Amino acid sequence: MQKIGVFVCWCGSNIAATVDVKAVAEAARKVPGVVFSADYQYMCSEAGQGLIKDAIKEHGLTGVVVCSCSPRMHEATFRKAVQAVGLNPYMLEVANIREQCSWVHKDMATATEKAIALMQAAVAKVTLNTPLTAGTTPVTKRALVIGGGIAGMQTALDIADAGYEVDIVEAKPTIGGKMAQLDKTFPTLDCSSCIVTPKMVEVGQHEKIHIYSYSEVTQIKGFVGNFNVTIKRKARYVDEAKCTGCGACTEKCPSRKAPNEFNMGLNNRTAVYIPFAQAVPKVATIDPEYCIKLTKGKCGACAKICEAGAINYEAKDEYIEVEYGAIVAATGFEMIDVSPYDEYAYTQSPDVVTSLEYERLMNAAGPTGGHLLRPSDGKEPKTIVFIQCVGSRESCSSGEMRGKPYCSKVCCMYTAKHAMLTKDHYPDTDIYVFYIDVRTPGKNFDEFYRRAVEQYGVHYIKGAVGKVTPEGGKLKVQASDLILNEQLHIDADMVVLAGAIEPNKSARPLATMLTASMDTNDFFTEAHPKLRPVESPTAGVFLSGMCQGPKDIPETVAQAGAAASKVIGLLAKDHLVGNPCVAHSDEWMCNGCSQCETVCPYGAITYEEKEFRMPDRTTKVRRVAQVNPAVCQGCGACTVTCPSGAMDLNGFSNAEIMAEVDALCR
Amino acid sequence: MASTYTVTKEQILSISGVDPQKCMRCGKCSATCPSYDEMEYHPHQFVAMVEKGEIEKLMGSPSIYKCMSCMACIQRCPRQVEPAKLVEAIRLGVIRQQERNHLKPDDIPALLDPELPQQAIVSAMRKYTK
Amino acid sequence: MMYQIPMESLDRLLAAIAAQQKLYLPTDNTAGEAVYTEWTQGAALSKKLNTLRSAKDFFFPQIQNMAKFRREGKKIEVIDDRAEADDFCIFGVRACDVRSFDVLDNVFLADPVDTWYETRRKHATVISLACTRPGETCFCHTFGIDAAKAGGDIQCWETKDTFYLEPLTEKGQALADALIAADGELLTQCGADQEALVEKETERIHKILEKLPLYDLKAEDNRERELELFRSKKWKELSSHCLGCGACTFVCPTCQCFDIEDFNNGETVQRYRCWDSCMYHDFTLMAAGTPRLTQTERFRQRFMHKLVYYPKAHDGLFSCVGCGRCLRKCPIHMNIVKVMETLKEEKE
Amino acid sequence: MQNELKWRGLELLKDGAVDRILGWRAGQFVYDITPDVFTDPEDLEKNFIYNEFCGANLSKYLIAESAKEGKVAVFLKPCDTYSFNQLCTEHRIHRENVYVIGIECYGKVSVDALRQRGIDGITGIRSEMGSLKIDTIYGEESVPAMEVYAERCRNCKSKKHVVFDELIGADGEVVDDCDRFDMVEKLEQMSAQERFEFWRGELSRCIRCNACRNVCPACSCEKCVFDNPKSGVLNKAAADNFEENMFHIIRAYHVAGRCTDCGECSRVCPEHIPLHLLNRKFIKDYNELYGDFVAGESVGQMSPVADFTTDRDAEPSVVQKGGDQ
Amino acid sequence: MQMNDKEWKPKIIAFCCNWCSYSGADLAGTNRLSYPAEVKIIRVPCSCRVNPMFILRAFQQGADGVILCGCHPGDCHYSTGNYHTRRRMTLLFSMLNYLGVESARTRVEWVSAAEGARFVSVMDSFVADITKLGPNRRLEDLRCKTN
Repeated sequence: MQKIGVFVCWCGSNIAATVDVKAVAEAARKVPGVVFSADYQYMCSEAGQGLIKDAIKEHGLTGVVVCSCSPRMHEATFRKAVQAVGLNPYMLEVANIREQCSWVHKDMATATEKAIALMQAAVAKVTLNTPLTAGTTPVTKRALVIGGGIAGMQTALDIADAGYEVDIVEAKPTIGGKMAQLDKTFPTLDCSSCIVTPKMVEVGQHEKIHIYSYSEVTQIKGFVGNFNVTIKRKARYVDEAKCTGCGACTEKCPSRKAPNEFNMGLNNRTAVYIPFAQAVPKVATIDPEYCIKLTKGKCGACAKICEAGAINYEAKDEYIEVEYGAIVAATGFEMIDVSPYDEYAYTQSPDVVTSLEYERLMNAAGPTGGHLLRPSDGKEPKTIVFIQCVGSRESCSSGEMRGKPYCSKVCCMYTAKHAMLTKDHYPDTDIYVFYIDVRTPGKNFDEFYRRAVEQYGVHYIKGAVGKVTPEGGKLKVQASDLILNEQLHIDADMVVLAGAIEPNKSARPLATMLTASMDTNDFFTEAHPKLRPVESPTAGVFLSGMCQGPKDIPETVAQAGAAASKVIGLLAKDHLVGNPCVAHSDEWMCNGCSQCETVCPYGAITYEEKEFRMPDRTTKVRRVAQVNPAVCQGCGACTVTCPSGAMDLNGFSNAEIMAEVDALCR
Repeated sequence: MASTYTVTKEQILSISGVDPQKCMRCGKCSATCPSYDEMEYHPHQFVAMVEKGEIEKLMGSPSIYKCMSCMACIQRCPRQVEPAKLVEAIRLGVIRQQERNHLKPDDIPALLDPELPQQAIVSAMRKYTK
Repeated sequence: MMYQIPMESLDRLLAAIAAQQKLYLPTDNTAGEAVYTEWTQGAALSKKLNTLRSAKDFFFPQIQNMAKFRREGKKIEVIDDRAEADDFCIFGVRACDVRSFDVLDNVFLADPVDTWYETRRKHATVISLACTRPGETCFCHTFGIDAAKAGGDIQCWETKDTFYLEPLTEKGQALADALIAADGELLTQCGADQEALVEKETERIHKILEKLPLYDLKAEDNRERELELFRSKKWKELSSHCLGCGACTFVCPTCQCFDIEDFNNGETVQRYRCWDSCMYHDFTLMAAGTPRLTQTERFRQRFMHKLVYYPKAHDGLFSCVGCGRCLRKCPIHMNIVKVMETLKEEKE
Repeated sequence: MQNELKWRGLELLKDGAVDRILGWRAGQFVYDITPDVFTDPEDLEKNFIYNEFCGANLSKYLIAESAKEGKVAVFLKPCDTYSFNQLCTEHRIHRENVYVIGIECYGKVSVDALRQRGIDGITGIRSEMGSLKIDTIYGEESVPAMEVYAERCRNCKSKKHVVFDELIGADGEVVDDCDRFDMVEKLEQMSAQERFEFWRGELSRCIRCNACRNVCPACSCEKCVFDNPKSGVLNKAAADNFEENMFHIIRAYHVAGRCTDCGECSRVCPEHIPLHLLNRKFIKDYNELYGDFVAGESVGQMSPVADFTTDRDAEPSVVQKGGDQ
Repeated sequence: MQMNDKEWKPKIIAFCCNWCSYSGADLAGTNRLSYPAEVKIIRVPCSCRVNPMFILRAFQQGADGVILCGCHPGDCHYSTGNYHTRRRMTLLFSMLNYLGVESARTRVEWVSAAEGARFVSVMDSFVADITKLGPNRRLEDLRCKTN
């Protein structure tokens, strides 16, 4: 039998002026289970808390109800107070008789009556409360960053600088990501390589960072503080430890037909290759699809030339398991496939290129050595048409959609950059940019765009291109100028398509492994759009860079740092103290239907086959739900979806809430 | 009756099933239109003008007969606004204003040609009855 | 003494009884089943074989309020809220249900007397009615019940044009007298000719009974075989697909188990008893658990009780009356007849 | 049909392909058929029955049967296969232990429908050209079969087997033009007062025998909330109108999105309460609000009741749009 | 004992999610915005914690109206809870309506922590609706009430 004490606060006159606090305390004494009640001017004061503590000791109270201000105000205060004298903090309930009673009602009789009802509901609830203890789980002090682009590198560096071990898993043979492929960056026009390659080196050399390049995450188990991750190390056929990155093998390799990914397939590379000169790790990789030895069994040229003996044709995919405390998704983006846009003739003419291809054509390390030459005939283009919003901002009403409904955010700015850089090198080039809107919210962004128009004389035309027709070595561009209200026909030498960006294809399966939620566009969802923008709703999973939504480099770096600080905050703890108000499943009642698993936003529920000793002395294997209290956040979605009521929520149990309902309906 | 029959924006929207508010003013319809130079009002203007309710102006313009219904604008519109359907709806509006074109169901049997495909009859009914 | 009344005057008879006391009779409900309802002008006696739920509801209703407790502060007041019953009359009870009252009486009227039951029973006059069209599920004959002579306080027959009444008890005779006193022209005393006609009707019914598929079913006295049957392996097979619902027990005229529950609205507690079913997994649940862990054991309990335990305690009287309701209502058609047949096989 | 099923069952048992056959056992009458498991070929030969009264949905028994050792073969009618899939989705059936034999079905007869026509004393039934000849001890009766089919068969939603390992008879199609929602619509069009009275009329007959719940393949809880003293809604009998409503509302809610509309609840109700009308209301609602969904159509489906969309879901206020008070 | 109409005041149970609506109600108090005292609030972590059984229980025990308040869709503290609420309650309310319970007796409203004034207007209008409807007769448990 519970012994409950009720403490009614006056809150000065805040409560006492409208609620007859004496009457509430008096009424409390009549409630079964209540053995003590008192009223006091300020319950939250030292003296008020003392009153509560003394009563607990004196009357051996097992539960306490404080009738005062909102529990959002002082619940924690009173919990601490009762805990100080040995009562479980969850054996306390607050009846909100200020915000939801004295402050909103004017008539004393009415307010007092309601206060008594609220007190009775709180007593009804606390009578059913059970002591709760928050569980603790140890934290593995190691972080995993998935993706080695600028987002992943920055996150890893920031975490590592704080003194924690970080692993980067990168699918490509080198880290660096898309930024390494860029020529210059807007709006400062500084060289992209010049800022990203030192970062790559820093990452490569950091003693706390380990890079798993040419690797993928294949399985994630566990939960915040205790993830168990399986990493697949794809067979590289070159021993990373032995390879010196001298590049001799790449010179000798007779297979030279593999498309060079780094140059967007604009030229070819050898089957054994180092993606680019500043690659980190600077280690060769054999492309098994093109290697003659691996496909036909003969050759072995690279093995012969390699002085380090690093070549190993027998290599197999390896799987390693590593424990982590936190995981950061930094899977980045890709440009959409623009070939469905037949009207832009991307598949019909090599001179129609994507922006990223154009980036490589401008780059000194690119296929043309930095000379802007048309891919078809190697001549300098005189007229270039840039088309904006290819696949961005498309309507999503129909089922079949070529593009994306969102604005890709960076295209306006990089197109201005392309136009300016082109004009810089080849001032007599005619450049047309067809735009729907030019979006330049950012520091020095609009100034940058205006420079392209005013200083460089780039023709910005409000309107879209209707079609591009390759004809007689030219690209006939038909477009509308919405300002002059005329249709334009331009004979262009090159057309550059600013394709929409989309999340990397690996993000969706990763999200499934992480039980992290995604939006319909496959961008990771943040835990709160305003207040928790770098956290995933899944505890211990953080978001960095484009995988969360389109953003430019400075924003990416900022988010990377923010994600890192969240990770550091987590890893700095030795133990995670959970919220004890979590769901729990009564295994004897659970029928294993998995409905709860499907509604849990945190992936806190798993199913286990467990052996049960039945009352008739037989054993039975049953599939039952298990809640991981470290992951559960206590929303209660599962409790309602459970038909048998096997799933219940600590602190807000079915019985407790129903007792409140009963008390309030009296 | 004919003289008082006015075509409203709502009618055009309901005939065409088009929501001009979906338009983001990119002009790709006009960029793609093969009849552009022949037209007084261009496809993107159809969208904007219908939205503003300037139906009379469009109905009086020869532009509506310049549209060849090639549907390129429908095909290429990134937001599925379907300007050609608006042009067709305006044309229908004009037809419906001309009462003599109004076909009564009773008149049809006499006009029926056994060779006439069923589909043509149905589409004629659609077009010439209000 | 036997009375008669033309069939077309049946309504008059019913009205006359209803003028004396509350009258309940089987009428057809919207779902096409016969149920006992209170007589109102124009109520038509059901033509169905029998009512969906048995007549035990009158004495042992599904819900019976027992007492109330009211709390004032920390004091509790106990309120005995039983209402004294008025006299009432149940009309058209079949022979099987009439027998079921004997079965229930043995339980509820034995010491300690169940006063709720006793009160209702005391105030009731049972007017039975011979079966005119027994169904294939009927096997009252098995338990020595005569569907043609239904018993009760007044037993009746209905033929094509005449309705016959024969008071059997003082209570029945009193009602008949009261009816006659109120309306001297209502009932006519039967002469020997008419009594012969009743006898003919009885024989007609007997002929039909002989044609029933379960006519030859024998109820064996298994009191000596209690332990043997208890240990029979057949129970597992028989019960293996029992759903554990309570349909059979709730339509059964002799099932008498109940549970006591409280409804608490915070200030007042209503204590009531309600039917329980031995088919339910929480049947006779105690603090230490249930003595019958599996459906097989619960299933066995039901039939052992009807066929062995009850006869053992009550001088060989079976607590099944062969009304056949469970044969019709079991969702999987497992029933006492199949159990009896199987146990018989066991012996052979 | 019966011989075909029996023959195939015998073959499977004798081959050792399966250890048990879940089917129907004949009773004393033509209609009192009990679902049962056969292990002995001789027993199967003698006592297996398949006729127009084999309405019982055998899927639910597989929860227990498939958990046992060995393989069990089961005969499933098209509508039963939906329940089977749904139970697989809920991990209640060990699929690997079950051999599903899909059987063709034209509809099952309801004995109650015969009785409601005043037919009693039934001793035999023959099916002849779409009509039933019923022998009774009072003479022969004849009724068109269609008229005495169970409600769920008159409004059959699918003759397609959504799962089977082998088929006996032909596979049919989903019935697109079935009228199973007509009555729901009719009720929706009534005033709230009329609906209230309709449901009071129906639910007040409830005797809380739990037959509907215990036969329901979706009600597969280890312990029902209404049997659980800890749930706060423990309820052995409907002691008040409210409790009748409560039980049926909550039961329908708990099976919403999982109910395959197999119709067992209405079939077994001793009081003939049209319980399927509650389940169908949920089905109709979520079909209209969230897109067509057929529970049990395939394994692993997401129930629309557990699912959601962030942008297209109707607000609960749509319910008020009727404006009826 | 039936109270006559003049004496009768509706009983309203409001389930409020801890993060938005309960704070919204607090804000109403902080701003001293008054609403009818018949509204009694029960704090739940998230609107998705509200089991249909709680709602029916409230009606059983004599509530005349039940309202659920949660974060606006998209703002749920637990990211998806109120989306579940939205579907569940739509279906439940539709079922109650189907059984003939007046649809105005149940309501879901989204009230954010900043919407103290909205909380008040929602409660005002709900109480007005219920007052107009009168006592709940179709979903109450009459036991213990008749004497």
